[in-house]
This record gives sequence, structure tokens and C-alpha cells, in this order.
Amino acid sequence: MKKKILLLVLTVLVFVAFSTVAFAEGEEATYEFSAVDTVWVLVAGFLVFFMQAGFAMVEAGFTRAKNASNIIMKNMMDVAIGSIAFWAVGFGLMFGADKLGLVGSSWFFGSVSTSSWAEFGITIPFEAFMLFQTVFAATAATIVSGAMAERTKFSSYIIYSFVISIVIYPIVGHWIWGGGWLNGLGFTDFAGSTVVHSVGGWAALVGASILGPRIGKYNKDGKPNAIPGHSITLGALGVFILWFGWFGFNPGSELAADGALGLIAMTTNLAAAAGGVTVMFITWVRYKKPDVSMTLNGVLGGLVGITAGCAAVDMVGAVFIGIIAGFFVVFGVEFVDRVLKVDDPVGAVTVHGICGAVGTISVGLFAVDGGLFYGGGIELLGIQALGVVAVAAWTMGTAFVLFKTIKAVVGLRVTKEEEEVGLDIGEHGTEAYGDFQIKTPSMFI
Amino acid sequence: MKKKILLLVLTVLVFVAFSTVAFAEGEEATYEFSAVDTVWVLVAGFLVFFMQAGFAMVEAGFTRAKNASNIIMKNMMDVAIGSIAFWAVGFGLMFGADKLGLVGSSWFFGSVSTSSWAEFGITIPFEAFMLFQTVFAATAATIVSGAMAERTKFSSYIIYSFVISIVIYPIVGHWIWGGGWLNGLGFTDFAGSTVVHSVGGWAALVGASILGPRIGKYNKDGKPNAIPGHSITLGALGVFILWFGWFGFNPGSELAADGALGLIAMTTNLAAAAGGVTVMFITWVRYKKPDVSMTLNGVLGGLVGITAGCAAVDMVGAVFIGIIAGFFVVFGVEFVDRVLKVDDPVGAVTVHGICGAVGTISVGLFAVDGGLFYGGGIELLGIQALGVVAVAAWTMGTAFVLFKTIKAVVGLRVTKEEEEVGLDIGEHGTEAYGDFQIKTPSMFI
Amino acid sequence: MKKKILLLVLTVLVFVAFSTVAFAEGEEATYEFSAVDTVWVLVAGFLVFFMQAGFAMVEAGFTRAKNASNIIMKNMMDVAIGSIAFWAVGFGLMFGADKLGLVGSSWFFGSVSTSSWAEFGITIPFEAFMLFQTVFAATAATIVSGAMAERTKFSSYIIYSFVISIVIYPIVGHWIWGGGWLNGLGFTDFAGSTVVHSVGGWAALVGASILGPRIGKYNKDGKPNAIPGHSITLGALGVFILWFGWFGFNPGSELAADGALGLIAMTTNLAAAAGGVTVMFITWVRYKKPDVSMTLNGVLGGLVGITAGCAAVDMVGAVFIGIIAGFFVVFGVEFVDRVLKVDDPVGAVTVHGICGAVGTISVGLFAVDGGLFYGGGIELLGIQALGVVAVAAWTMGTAFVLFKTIKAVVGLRVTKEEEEVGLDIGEHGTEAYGDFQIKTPSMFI
Amino acid sequence: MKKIEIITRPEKLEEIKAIVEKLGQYSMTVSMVSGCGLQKGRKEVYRGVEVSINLLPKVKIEMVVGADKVDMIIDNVCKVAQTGEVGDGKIFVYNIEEVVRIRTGEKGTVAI
Amino acid sequence: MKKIEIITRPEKLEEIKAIVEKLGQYSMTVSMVSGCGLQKGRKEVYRGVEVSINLLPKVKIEMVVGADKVDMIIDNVCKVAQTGEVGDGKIFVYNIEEVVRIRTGEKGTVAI
Amino acid sequence: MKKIEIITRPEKLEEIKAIVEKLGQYSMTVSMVSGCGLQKGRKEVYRGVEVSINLLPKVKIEMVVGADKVDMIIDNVCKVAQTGEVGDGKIFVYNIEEVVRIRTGEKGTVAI
Ligand SMILES: Nc1ncnc2c1ncn2[C@@H]1O[C@H](COP(=O)(O)OP(=O)(O)O)[C@@H](O)[C@H]1O
Ligand SMILES: Nc1ncnc2c1ncn2[C@@H]1O[C@H](COP(=O)(O)OP(=O)(O)O)[C@@H](O)[C@H]1O
Ligand SMILES: Nc1ncnc2c1ncn2[C@@H]1O[C@H](COP(=O)(O)OP(=O)(O)O)[C@@H](O)[C@H]1O
Repeated sequence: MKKKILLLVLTVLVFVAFSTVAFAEGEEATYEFSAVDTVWVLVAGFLVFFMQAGFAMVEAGFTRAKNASNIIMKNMMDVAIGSIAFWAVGFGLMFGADKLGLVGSSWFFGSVSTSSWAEFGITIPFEAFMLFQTVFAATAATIVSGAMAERTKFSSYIIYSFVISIVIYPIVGHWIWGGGWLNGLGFTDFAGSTVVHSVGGWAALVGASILGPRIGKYNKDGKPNAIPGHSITLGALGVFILWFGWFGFNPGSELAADGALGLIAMTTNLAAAAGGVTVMFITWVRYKKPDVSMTLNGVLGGLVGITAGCAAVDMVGAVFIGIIAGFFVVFGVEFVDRVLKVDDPVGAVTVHGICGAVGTISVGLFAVDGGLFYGGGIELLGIQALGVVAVAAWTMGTAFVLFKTIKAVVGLRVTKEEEEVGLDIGEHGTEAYGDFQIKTPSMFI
Repeated sequence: MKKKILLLVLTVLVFVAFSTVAFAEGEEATYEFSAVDTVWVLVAGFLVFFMQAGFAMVEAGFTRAKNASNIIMKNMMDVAIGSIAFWAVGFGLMFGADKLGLVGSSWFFGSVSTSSWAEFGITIPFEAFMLFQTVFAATAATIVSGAMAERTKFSSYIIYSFVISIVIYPIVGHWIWGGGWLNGLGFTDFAGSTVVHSVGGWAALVGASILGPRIGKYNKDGKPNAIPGHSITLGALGVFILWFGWFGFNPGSELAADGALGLIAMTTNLAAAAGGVTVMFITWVRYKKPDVSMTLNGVLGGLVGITAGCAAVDMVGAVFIGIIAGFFVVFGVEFVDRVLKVDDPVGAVTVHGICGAVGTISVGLFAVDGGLFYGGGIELLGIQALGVVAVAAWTMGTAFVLFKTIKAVVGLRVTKEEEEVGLDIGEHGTEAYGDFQIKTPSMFI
Repeated sequence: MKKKILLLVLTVLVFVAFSTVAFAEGEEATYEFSAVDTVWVLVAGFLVFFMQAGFAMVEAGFTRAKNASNIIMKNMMDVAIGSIAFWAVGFGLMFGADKLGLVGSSWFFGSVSTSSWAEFGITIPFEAFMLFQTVFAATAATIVSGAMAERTKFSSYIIYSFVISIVIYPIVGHWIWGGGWLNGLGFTDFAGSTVVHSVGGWAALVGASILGPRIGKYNKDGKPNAIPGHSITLGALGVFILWFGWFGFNPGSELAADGALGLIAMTTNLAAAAGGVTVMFITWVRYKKPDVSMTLNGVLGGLVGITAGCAAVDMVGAVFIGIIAGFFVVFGVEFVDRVLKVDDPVGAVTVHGICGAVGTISVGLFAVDGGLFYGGGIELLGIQALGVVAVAAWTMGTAFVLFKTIKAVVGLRVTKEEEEVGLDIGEHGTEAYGDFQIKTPSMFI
Repeated sequence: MKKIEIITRPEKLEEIKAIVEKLGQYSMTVSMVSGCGLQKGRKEVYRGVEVSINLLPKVKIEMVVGADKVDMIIDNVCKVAQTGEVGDGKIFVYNIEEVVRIRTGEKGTVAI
Repeated sequence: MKKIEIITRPEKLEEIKAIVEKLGQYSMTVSMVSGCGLQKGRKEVYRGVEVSINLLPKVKIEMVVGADKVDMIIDNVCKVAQTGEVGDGKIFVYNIEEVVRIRTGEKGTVAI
Repeated sequence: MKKIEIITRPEKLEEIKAIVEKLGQYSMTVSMVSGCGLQKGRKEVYRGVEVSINLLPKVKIEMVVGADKVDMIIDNVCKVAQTGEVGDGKIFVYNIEEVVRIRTGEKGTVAI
């Protein structure tokens, strides 16, 4: 079976490869090239790429040692498969010639003609833009692995990762960034609170709830148990890496080295800081001690929240958006855990889904130009809310079909035995920490 | 109590927020903008931001597993609280309109008027400059956490972190970089051996000595015991990250993309290398085996040492400064440990305080233009020494008052029981490594 | 003894230092300076520097806990010693005035005259170029530590690291990048599949085979045993860091911020992704479960493979090169392990040596301009093969002499007792993970 | 006084703890061990090389109890720890000559 | 020959080691265990969910000694290990039938 | 039924495992411990401060066997574990009053 799939993939690649080589040749570059813009967008793209390391560390650190290799492998495959899938098809669906405001239809397999690129109207080579967009796609894909950690079959995850990178994400991307219908309405999502983070977050919500909770997460009476992660240091390292990478994510989305970059970097930083501080104080008051892993989530929540509006709000607005995101992190995690009873080991649904939505809507409140609090009325607010709802509906709908199909065809979840012994041994025949004495979970719960 | 503080903080924020919004509006940009300079300074600032991850890993790695979450949390809060405090007040005290050469007095809460920015005379947006300065402030703040690790109350640390970012550091910064009196004298501290590192280092010295040593650090007869860190790999990763980040710290301080950047990067790299190599050889001779964690400190010592003179010395001078810093690292750590009997788990006092001072004074020796060894006489040397002493006096004085006050009001140190069981459980109700079997310290000492 | 060496080193430094200071003075800069090119090359150089952290994490993570401090220390010394040695001598041998197409002969100790630099013809300061080249040299040096891990004497390693940085690598570099004979033939190695990676890989092969396998690696009947690494999470973090750093390695080698950067970044990313995906599928089919550490190697293999041709092939070609590298990774590791019976704990010989050679030759197949598959005939292919063979011969030859000499004079390998107890205790008197309960290896094999 | 030493699958710890608490036995000492027996381990492939894992993780639970309670505890523990597959483990019973409660210095049965 | 097994707070290890060395007992084997007893653990909150930590870290110290030394060692260990709070732990004494020193093959009391 | 408890150098585990398997003993429980005895540890220097490592890593191997096999196993283990240097460790033998195989509920010698 697997051999056949391998062959098939190779054949397709070979076929399309040579058909597209033809396309890419024989034309002259005519877009206006700016060296400094290109340097900026590439460096920003590299930083966004590095966020993958951040996700891997956060997700591994916040889950158990016996599943660490598996989560690492899923993260690695999100980038690897996502990079190829997005190059081959996703990029074209997202930015290719628009069809009915719904989907792009050209530029597959890197076949961007010089003339069509010149029309696109930015000052960097299309490959630089493609790289920047590829790492964004990989970010959307990788969010889900955290929420579905410690129990998802590896093969099923691979299928999911492929589908989100190749179709679910690019279509949302087309609506908002690729000239689609939401773009036309004036929906503002500068760097992707909705396009990237909410898509990841809502897919995570659907996936985790179809999958069901980890063994031992809920008592028979529905009371949730805590399942602490295995390395707070790696988790925190991951958060620092993500914060660092976000300086590529947000300011990089300007796609040019202009005078707005400084403000975008500052709003990004202030919202992250405010998110972290807010959660620290809330957990201190609420749980008596400042909660470390939740505070780390708070920083991420602030970052996700400011992503939509980082170029539209001022620094004061950024602080407020961070504070708001902080509140949603704490109560969002509790809500998902206790009310929805969806087991989300790393808080991905809250951080990316909820804070993404909240951040997008906040643009309607805090935008210096058009925000309600700045005298802009409610029009923008309405458009923002509409976009949030539309994207949530699309993502949840397609993710639901996707995960249900995977569940029916190949199964979504590992066996009880495998889950107990750990996915590292079950799925990969290895241990992440062979030299260390691992305790049995019940020894510390 | 805590709820009230929270409310208070929020109210103040809201109040000042809206009063400053007014300021920031309605003006036209008139400073001369350079895209490439802006890209450079921002990227450098991002690298400096990433140094926070380096500090977190070094400090966590060099201390014990039972306190790892706590140190991580302190580092995270240094950036988060520092970012907000510096934006709100510190930046204004440091760079705002000068009062008597001692302190700045405008530009609070990001309210930088376009005309005053144009006068400042650099080619990047003020927000980009502010970001760059924010991450510097966070660096100064975070140095202390390492020296005071494994025994400081979290709440007290938060207060300290707030105060250093909001007033102690910005005032030194004003003297040297903000147009203050030392600046006027010709004191040379290009990227902050004194401004950033010595401030952190001296505050660390005062804090750690008021706090007292960790339980078990000194025998009754005053003989120090070794308390090895829990993860050399994370510690080393931290050093690599810091070295990497220093390429933003030093070359970025040029604040423009000019022909000097290459030299600054090279002097920075050579001094780090020389510091590491020197310490390796010294410890090999002195302790029979090359000491890993001390060599890592040696690299950092070289980096701190070159920070003041990276743009003023040549490459040969940089190697010498690295070597000198290396010697001071080894003998400085021994001096602090055995003579001062101050318990500094990660060597922060030596690396940042002593090497910062040594590096600043070395500018008077090795500066191609004005250095004693290059025929420049002793004038510069004298000014450098004066600056070092003045900053040490200011920092130690204010830190003394600060820590004594905290000690009297809320207490500085956790209880004996909490220290024994670890601050992770005591302060945060969590463990950093829940899945791993931890040994009791006495099992390996 | 050691004291004397220390003195000697210092004396030499002092001597040469002052003789070169004279050189570097009194001239005016006349090369054409580009700010954006300088920013680009420096940022790329910083990213390449950061790859050292990646190597350290991969090599530490893939080996055992009892040797983690030692491997970290070796990596740190590769950069530190390499930086100084390359600045002092290597850079001159590589880029100084050509002698017979074999070696450079000026520019030692940073004494690059302005006029000779102007002739070199690039638009960045020589120090910026020197920094970029220094971090490349350190990369070549550090590859070997992984292959020789867990049994090499520290002092011997230091000697090796010094020699490769100061002479073995720079001479190859001169042939290909410094105006030497291979350069003249039209040999294409854009960013160093051969210059950097193969040099490291072949030296690793020679070193590891002279050194012999770790205790317990092979049974009496020659059957290899698996000796799993101690931290897959750190290993994976290292791979992410390396992938990130490669965006400096390859696009940075353009040495200018022009329109080609985007393509280079895309080919780099696609090859890495294809390498990882390919290995994942191969191991899945071959070993029943997708192998985590081998997949991580696959990503690295793809990166090494594309390094030579990243600017010469198109995106489709990059995917193919990644796939090819993936196959060579799996079968290369098996070949080295089972046929050559060389114990290479991290797969360095395969990833850097074999994939470096394969990638270099692939340029002859996939180069859009001159590649066999693109109608360019076999001429380029022949030249590429010649270069690969020449460099392999030089490197293996000199490495053989070097390691045999070290073996005869100071010994290459630690004692059996030291290897069993671990090099951390044996060579450095420390443990990397003092707080954790370590299992004895036999408990999990 | 007897010591009951149970060596069994790690995932059974919590159930065993629950059942003996029902029987009034609240004290125990737990540690992680590795074991082999009839259960022969697994074979895995790591980087193309076959690895046989022949020591598997087990949990060791030690309880010192009055001689009269031994049988009851054994029976109940067997009930919850039994899966019927090899690897379920063993219970060993030792004689204990003296027990001291450090906190009070009490000795003998009262100290259990 | 008897084995004295001390299960107590980890932070007491060093003092116990010091005191038994004064009594001429230099040999011991130490391991980390987790335990519960009268000491009931703590409750903490992790991400908003209550966690009860009911197995606490303890250290287990094993010493095989001549029968005559047992009481003296127990008394002294109790002295240093006692805090008076629950969680101080227990000392168990077993009979040992044979001791072999691997290095020399000696058996019995001389081998202790 | 007796328990043989071997405390020795970690690197000897595999050889011991091999030799007892030859003697028909396939079951054992292994754990990592730290120990001191005649072997006095090492001194190292960490950041300029002397550290004496006085508890060294050892492996503890426990086998419950029929009384008749004790001597044979001890002799063979001594043979492979002996290096003649201090630190080779000890073998202790305890009496075991009862053995239960959890999987089947069997008791006594058949359960070993
Ligand atoms: N004779 C013995 N001595 C010491 N430990 C034993 C003995 N027999 C079994 N064990 C322990 O019990 C565990 C399970 O034993 P196993 O033989 O697999 O169980 P079962 O009898 O249920 O098949 C082993 O891994 C080992 O730790
Ligand atoms: N009957 C027992 N069997 C096994 N271990 C015990 C027993 N009683 C106590 N322990 C061990 O001693 C530790 C301390 O016991 P605890 O009852 O808290 O002490 P104290 O009697 O001083 O209050 C426990 O955590 C457990 O490891
Ligand atoms: N009387 C004892 N009680 C408990 N453990 C012991 C005893 N004697 C030795 N050991 C264990 O055996 C190990 C080796 O002991 P040591 O005295 O160094 O061996 P040798 O007798 O071969 O010199 C010690 O580290 C300790 O763990």
C-alpha cells in the first residue's frame, strides 16, 4: 500500500514538474525590484519559519515525555509537507487569478509568469513572496498538532496536514489576502489573526473534539484532571522563539521596508507583554499562585490578538488588545476545558482560535482609522465580525468533513494500549529521552 | 490586595492612555527616513529581543531543576513588565528633553512629537528606535534574575524588575546615551558594557548580597560548595543564543547601515571567541580539566567586554579585550564566591558587572582613536574610569535602597521549606519536569 | 606543559598583533559600498553563526546524556578557536593573493589593504565578508564533532579543530571560492555543498574510522547495535535551527541583495522539505514505522544537497535534489553503519559528506544553465565530479595524516573506563544533568 | 509485620492505590523499576538497526502491613492488576522484624 | 545480619549520612522513591484545574549491618531525621541471610 | 524462596543478565541506585569549587529464586561482576515468605 502511494506521489511530481518547467522560461522580469524590500521580506520570512521551532518546543514541552518524539515529528512534517503542498497547489489557490472572489486559479507549481507578477504590484521577486506565504501556511497547519497531541494517529495527522495546507487555508487566504470577497468588503486582517491563527484554532477545535479527550483527562463525573507537561523550560523557550518570530510575522506583512515598520513592531511587542502580564495577575488572583504555563499562553494570546490590527492601532490600543486577549486566554482555557470538555493539551483553541477572533474584532474597536473607540462608527466592526464568522464557518465545516472522513477511512486515534505506553514507542518505535528515568504519571498526580 | 493592585494598574493605564492619544495625533512626519537603516535597526532589535531566550536558558540551565519554572517566569516577566514600563516612562526619562544633564522629561507613553523626533536626528521612525531601546532595557533588567536565582520571592522580584526598567536603568541611559553629563564628557560606551551590563551586574551584586546565599552554598566555616546546574545543554544553547543576539546588540547600536557594521561584527565575534578560549585554557591549567560552565561564562565575558569598544577598537584589540575579559571571568567568579561570599549561581556579577567595567575601561587602552596603547594618552582612560565609577555608585546606591525597602515591606526571600522543596512548587504550584525522576541534591554532591 | 602552550600562544598573538596593526592603518576606503548588500550579508552571516547552536543541539541530542557537556564544549570550541584561527591565517590562505591556483598568501590577521579589497570587487566592507566567511569555516569544523562523539579525547579534538580551520578548509575554499584552479574550470558550488559540507563530512569519515566505534556499537559478529540519543526534542530543535540558519547560508552566499535571493530561498526550503518527506516515507516502508531521527537527518540531507545548486536550479529541480538526498540519507546511513562499519553517532558522514557530494554532482544534472537534464550536456557534470573527487582526496588525505599524527603523539581516544562513565565526568569533571536520574544504558537496550 | 512488594504495570498504580485505600491501607512507597520475566520485550528499528528492548518499565509498590492483612491485600491487588497477559508481574512477601516511626520513635505494630 | 531501610525526607539524607558515619557505618545504598502515608500531599492549581499531589518525594536509604548495631543506628537516625511533622517517614528492619562481597567473594559478617 | 539482591557497577548489568539467563533465570527487576562503601567517590572541580562526589551510581538487580539455586547464581554473578577494585559491590540474600504471580494468582514456588 505505502509503496504504491510513494510511487504515485513521485509520478505526479515528475509529470507536473516537466509540464511547468516550460511555463517558467523565456520571459523577462518587468516588476519593479527593491533590494531593501526584498531583504526585509525574506528576513521576516525566515523569522516566521523559525516560529516552527517555537511551536515544536511549546507543544512538546506542554505534553508528556512519552509523546515528545511524535509531536516533534508532526511539527516537522507540517513544514515539510506544507512547503511542498503550498508551492504546488496552495499558492495558486490563494493568489492565482481570482474566480468569483472565491478561489485563485493559476500560479501552480511555481509557474508565475513575469507579466502576471508585474501586475500583482509589489516590489519583490515572486519567489520571495512565495517563501513568505509558505511559512505562513505552515504556521496555520502546525497549530492543530498541539490540540490533538498525545492521541492522534500519525498517518491520519499527515493526511490532515496535507489537506489544510493545500486547500482549507489557501481558500481563506484568497478571500482575505488574495483579492477575494472579504478583501473587497474592507475586512482588515493585517497579518493573519483570522487568516492564519483562527483557521488553525478552529480546525484544532473540531479535530480535538472529534478525537475525544486523552485517557485520564476527565473523570467519570466529567471533572477535568490536570496532565502537566514534561518540560516547562522547552515550553518557555518555544514561547520566546514565537515572540521573536512574530517580529517577522507582523512587521513582515507590510511587504515593504517603509516607515510603518517601527510602529508595527512596537504594537506587536506591547500586546505580547500586556497579554503575559495580564494573565500572570489574573491567575495569581484566581488560583492563588501565578501560573507559569498559562502566562506563557497569555503572551501568545496577546501576539495572536494584535496580529490583525498591528498596523491599524496605536500603541495604547495595542496594550488594551493585549489585556483583552489575556482575559480571553484564562477564561477561554477554562471554558474549553470545563464547558466544552474538549481536551486541548496546549491551549491552541483558546490562543489561536478565540484570541484570533477577538483580535480581529478588536480592530473594529481600536483602529485609529475606522475603529469604534476612535470615532469610526460600527461599520468596520460589523465587517470584522462578518469575516470572523465566515472564516469560522468555512474552517469548521471543512475540518469537520475532513476529520470525519479520516476517522471513517483510516481511523483518527491510536489504540488504548498505544496511548498508555506513549506514541513515541507506538508510532515510531523510539523514546525521546532514552537515558532518563521516566516516572509513571500516577506518581505525580 | 492583589485585586486592588490590578485595578489600580488598569485605571492608571486607561487614564494615561487617553491623555496621550491626543498628543500623538495630527502631525506630519518630517525626519529623514532611510529604509535600509530602519530594516537594520529593527532586525538588530529583534536579535536583541531573542537574547531574552538566551538569558532564560542560561539561568535555568545553570540552576536546579526544582527552580526552573520560577526562573523562566522571572525572565518572561522582565521582558513583559519591562516592555510596558519602559514604553510608559523609562523611554521618556532616558531620551526625553534633558533636565540638567541628569534625566529626560518628555516622550512618555510613546508621545513623541514629530518635530522633536526630527531634531533627534536619526533616520529611522521613532517607534523603531523605541523598540530597539526597549529590548536593551529588558536586557539590563533580566541580568539580575540569575544572580538572585533559587531563593527570591516572586512578588518581590516583580517589584524589582519594574523599578529597574522604569527608573534605575533609564537614568544611567540618559547620562550616557540620552544627552546627559557623561555623554558630554566624551565617555565612550558604544553598545552598553556600562549602560546595560554593568547596571545589571551591580544591581545583581547588591541584590544577591542582601538576599544571602542559598541553603547549603556555604559551610559553617565559610567554604563554598558547588551547586551544579541541571542542564548544561540548555545553558549552552542559551550562550549560543546570546552570542547570536549580540550581533544585534553591538552592530545594531550603530543605528544606521553604514560601513562600520562589518568591523563591529568582527570585533564582537573575536572577543567572544577569545574570551571562551582563554577561560578554557585557564581552567584547564588551574582546575586540571577544562570547565564547561565557566568556559560558557568566558564567551559571555568576552561579549560584555567588547560591547563598549566594539566600534572603537580594531580586531587585534578585540582579541586582547576578549583575553582580558577571560581572565576576569575566572578570577572574578572565584573572588565573588570566596572573598565576597556572595552566592551568584550563574556568574552574573562577574560576567556583566566586572567584565562590563573592564570592557569600558579597556576602551581607554585599546581605542584606535584616543586609547593609551595607541598613543592617545590617558585622558580617555580617565573619563572611562569616571563613568564606570559613577554608574556603579548610582546603581549600587539605588539598588541598595530598593532591595532593602522590598525586604522590609514584603520580604525578599522565600521560606526555608519553600527553598528546599523548590520555588516551582512553592511559588507556582508546578514542576518543570513532571515526568522525570529528580534526584535529591545530596545524591550527587 | 599547558602553561607553556598558553604563554606561547599569547606571545605569538602579541607579536603578530602589533606587526599587523601597522598594516591596517593609513589608507582610504575605495571599494563601492552598498548599505543594503552589507545588511544582507551580515544578517545572513548571523544566521549562519546561529547554525552552531543547531549543530550543538543535534549532536548533543543524538548522543548519550553522559557525554552531553563534552559535545557542547567541542562545538563551542569549534566556533571560538575557529574564529580566531580563521581570522589570523585561514582567511588569508582562502582569499589572499593567489599562488599557482592552490593557495592564498596575504590578508593574514585582518590586514586587508583597501586597494586590494577594492579589487576584490564586492560591495560590502571586508570585515563583513570576513565575518561571513568565518562562520562558514566554523561550520566545516563543527561537522566532525558529531561523527567522533562519545569517545574522542578533548585535547586531541581541539588540535583537530584548530588545524581544519586554519589550513584544511581554507585551501579547499581557495580552490573553489578564492580564485583557485577549480574556480577556473567552472566548478559550481554556490554555497558550499562541497567546500563546507563535504570537507566536514570526509574529515568526519576519516576521523571516525581511525578512532574506531564506541564500546558496544558492534557485536563480535559485526552486527551493529543501536545507541539511541538522549533527547530527541533537543535534536529536533537543532534541526529547526539549522534549517533556519540555512536561509543565511544559501541566500547569503549571493553576497548581494539582488533579485536572485527569492529563488535561492525557495529552492533551499523545497529541498529540505522534500528530503524530510522522502526519508519519512522510505523509513516507514522499510522499517514499518517512520523513523524520527532519520527523518531529521533527511531534512539536513536535503539542505546539504541543495547548497551547491540553490542558485542554479529551478524549484522543480530543488524538489528532485531533495528527494535524491533523502534516498542517499537512508541508504548512506545504513552503508556507513553496516558496510563500512564506521560508527557515526549522528549521521554526519552521510548527511554532509555523501549528500554534499551528491548535491554537487546534481548541479551537473539539474542546472537550468548547463545541466544534463536541461539539455546542457555532460561537461558541467564532469567538472562537478572532478571537483568532488579532488576535494575528497585532499580532505581525506590531510585528515588522515592529521588524525594519525594526533593518535601517535597525544592519543585520539579516551580510556575504556572514561568512555563507560562518560566524557563529561572524565574530561570535564561534571555532569550535564545533575538533577536527573540517569538510567544505565543496558536498562533500555 | 510483613512487607508486601508488588511489581506490576505502571498504568495499574492508581487502581491499586485506590483499592488498598478502601482496605484501610494508606501508606506505601512507590518507585520505578525495569524488569524482565516471561514478558520478553519488543523489537524496534532505530535508524535502520534492530533494537530489542528487553527491560520494560514496571512500578514497584511497597507496603508494610500487619501479618493479618496480607492475604486480603494480595487478593484485592491481584484482582485489579490482572490483565491475563504476560507482564502482569509478581507480589513478594517478606518478614519485617521491626518498624519505627521516625516522627514519634514508636516501634512495632503501632508504627506501621 | 540485618538490613535497616530508612524512608524519609530527601533533605535529611546528608545529615543521616554524617551521623551513621560517626557510628562507623560507611556503606549504604540510596534511591529516590515516592511515598504516601499520614502525610496527605498538597493541592495545587495547574491551568485552572486542581491537582492533588499525593505521592511525595522521599529518599530510601538501605544499610546492611551487624545485628548488634541496629538499635544504635536507629536511635541516632531518628534523632536527626525527626521534625515532628507528618512525613518524617519510617524505618524498617529485615533479616538478611547472607552477604557476599563481590570483589573478594567473602561471605557473612566480614562481607558487610 | 529467596531474594538475591545484587548491587554493583552499572556497566556489569548486561553480563550478569547474560550469565543468569544461561542458568535458567530469566526474571529480574532492575533499578538505578546510588551508593557508597569502601569506594570513596571522586573529587572534581566545578567553577573553581571542589566537589566531592561520594554517592556513585550503582545498579540494583533483584531476583527471587528457589532456595536451591542461590549458591549457583551467586558464584556465577561474582565471577562476571568482579573487577577486584573497590566498588564491585555486594550481594544480599533475603528470605521470601510468599510469591504470587498476578497474572494467574498462583502462589509459592510455581509462581517464581
Ligand atoms: N523471580 C523474579 N524476581 C524478580 N523480579 C521478578 C521475578 N519474576 C517477575 N519479576 C518482575 O515482574 C515483572 C513481570 O514479570 P513477568 O514474568 O513478565 O510477569 P507474568 O508472570 O505475569 O508473565 C518482571 O518484569 C520483573 O520486574
Ligand atoms: N506502611 C508503610 N509501608 C511502606 N511505606 C511506608 C509505610 N508507612 C510509611 N511509609 C513511607 O514513609 C513515608 C512517610 O510516611 P508518613 O506516614 O507520612 O510519615 P509519618 O509517620 O512521620 O507521618 C511515606 O511517604 C511512605 O513512603
Ligand atoms: N553494608 C551495605 N549496606 C548497603 N549497601 C552496601 C553495603 N555495602 C556496600 N553496599 C553497596 O555496594 C556498593 C559498593 O560497595 P563497596 O564497598 O564500594 O564495594 P567493595 O566491597 O567491592 O569495595 C556501594 O556503593 C553500596 O551501594
